[in-house]
Amino acid sequence: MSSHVELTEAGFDPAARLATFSASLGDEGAVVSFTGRARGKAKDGNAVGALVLETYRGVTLASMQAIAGDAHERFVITHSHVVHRAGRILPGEAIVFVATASPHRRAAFEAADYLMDRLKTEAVFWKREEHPDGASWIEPTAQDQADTVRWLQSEG
Amino acid sequence: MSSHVELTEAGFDPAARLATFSASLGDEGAVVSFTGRARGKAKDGNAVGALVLETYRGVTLASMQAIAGDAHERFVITHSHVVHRAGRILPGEAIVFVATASPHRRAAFEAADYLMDRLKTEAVFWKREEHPDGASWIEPTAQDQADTVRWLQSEG
Amino acid sequence: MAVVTSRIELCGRLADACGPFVDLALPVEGLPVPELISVLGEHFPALQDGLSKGRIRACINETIVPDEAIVLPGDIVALFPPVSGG
Amino acid sequence: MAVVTSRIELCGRLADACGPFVDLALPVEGLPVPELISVLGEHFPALQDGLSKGRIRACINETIVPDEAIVLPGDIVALFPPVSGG
Repeated sequence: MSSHVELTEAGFDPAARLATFSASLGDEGAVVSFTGRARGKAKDGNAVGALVLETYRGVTLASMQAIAGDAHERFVITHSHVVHRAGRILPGEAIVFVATASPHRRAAFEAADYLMDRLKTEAVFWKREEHPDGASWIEPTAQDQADTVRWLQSEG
Repeated sequence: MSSHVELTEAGFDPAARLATFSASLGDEGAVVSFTGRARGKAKDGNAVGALVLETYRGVTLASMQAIAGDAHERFVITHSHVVHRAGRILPGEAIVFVATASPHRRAAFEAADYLMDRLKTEAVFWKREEHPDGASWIEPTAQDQADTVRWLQSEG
Repeated sequence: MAVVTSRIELCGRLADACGPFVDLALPVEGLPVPELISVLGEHFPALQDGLSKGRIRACINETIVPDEAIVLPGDIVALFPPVSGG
Repeated sequence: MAVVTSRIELCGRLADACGPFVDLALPVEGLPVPELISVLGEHFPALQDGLSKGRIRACINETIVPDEAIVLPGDIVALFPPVSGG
């Protein structure tokens, strides 16, 4: 059983992370990964030059670790890998990568889904989009909030 | 929009597939992947020397293509990538890899989940485990069947 | 009754008893799938067990067909036990 | 009333109005979080708007605290607007 949680200012390669993660596994049959990428267009269609993610001291990493711990407690997963960028991220670059491994397909999917829902709404980041004409702060959408609430309503 | 569906006797590297898939994307924000790996232990705990997957002519690939087509019709995904091994597969090797990309996290997760549920129960493969003392055929479990039925009950 | 010998491919565990191919005499007007399966079991008793476990589907000329389809001599025919991908 | 000047860090959009740090005089016995926020808004009217949008949480010495927590002079204090990961 292993849990890797990382906060980095540097760019990272999701495929290389999946390779490392897979190489670390034992006899697990199911591996799920999620990659969140910075988009070149905002929801309103305007161009985004960069995404900037702010953090706060050790609290950001601790919030990620707590979420990963909850995922291991809640789902039958043996390994997890969570990486989150901080700082300035260009369109197309990975913002967040999550991988989970389990003997069971369903548990691997649900744990990755759960990790992302909670990272989106509870990890300590503040995100702003830089446009040609300024910057705007992004907060979780109503959909993000609804996605997280799913896990409060069902047990498993 | 693109859909890659492949049946191969040769081993493949899921991480390399994720790299190729990611490089092919436009402005999609969400990428989900699933890897199914051959296990060294059967459900009853016995050692498995290899997994052998049989196919039938063009029908196996056609069944995979139909499932991928349904996923594109049902979910807001822009790209999908499905690779399935056939023949003799050793423990730890990848049997199946699925990747989906979407502007929306939920659609990417659901489409990958759906693809796997249907590949498990409807793609034309016959699977047997080779044990030290013989071989045994594997059929979808009650859980696999139940997973697929989920998609019949809900629309989206 | 005019008959033509046809080769039938047996997939997955159906090949365990008699190998992957068996030859069967089909009437020239063909047989619906359930009758083909029943005639096959009569000619190859070792197949009976496999043919009665789970739903067996027929594939004619590379298309999985419904039970009411007719298998004709000259068709490329295969019988599929339940599949198990991934 | 004895007061001690304390530095408060403003995170995310809260830093837009007055920058990421403001100094505030705190009574030596401290202030509960909602009062701290209210006093801050009085001293820095430009912050009022940001402080009233969404739920603002306080972080004391690197721990996010409930509203009933008391902010004391000397604490490392930050105010968090709603977060937005991933």
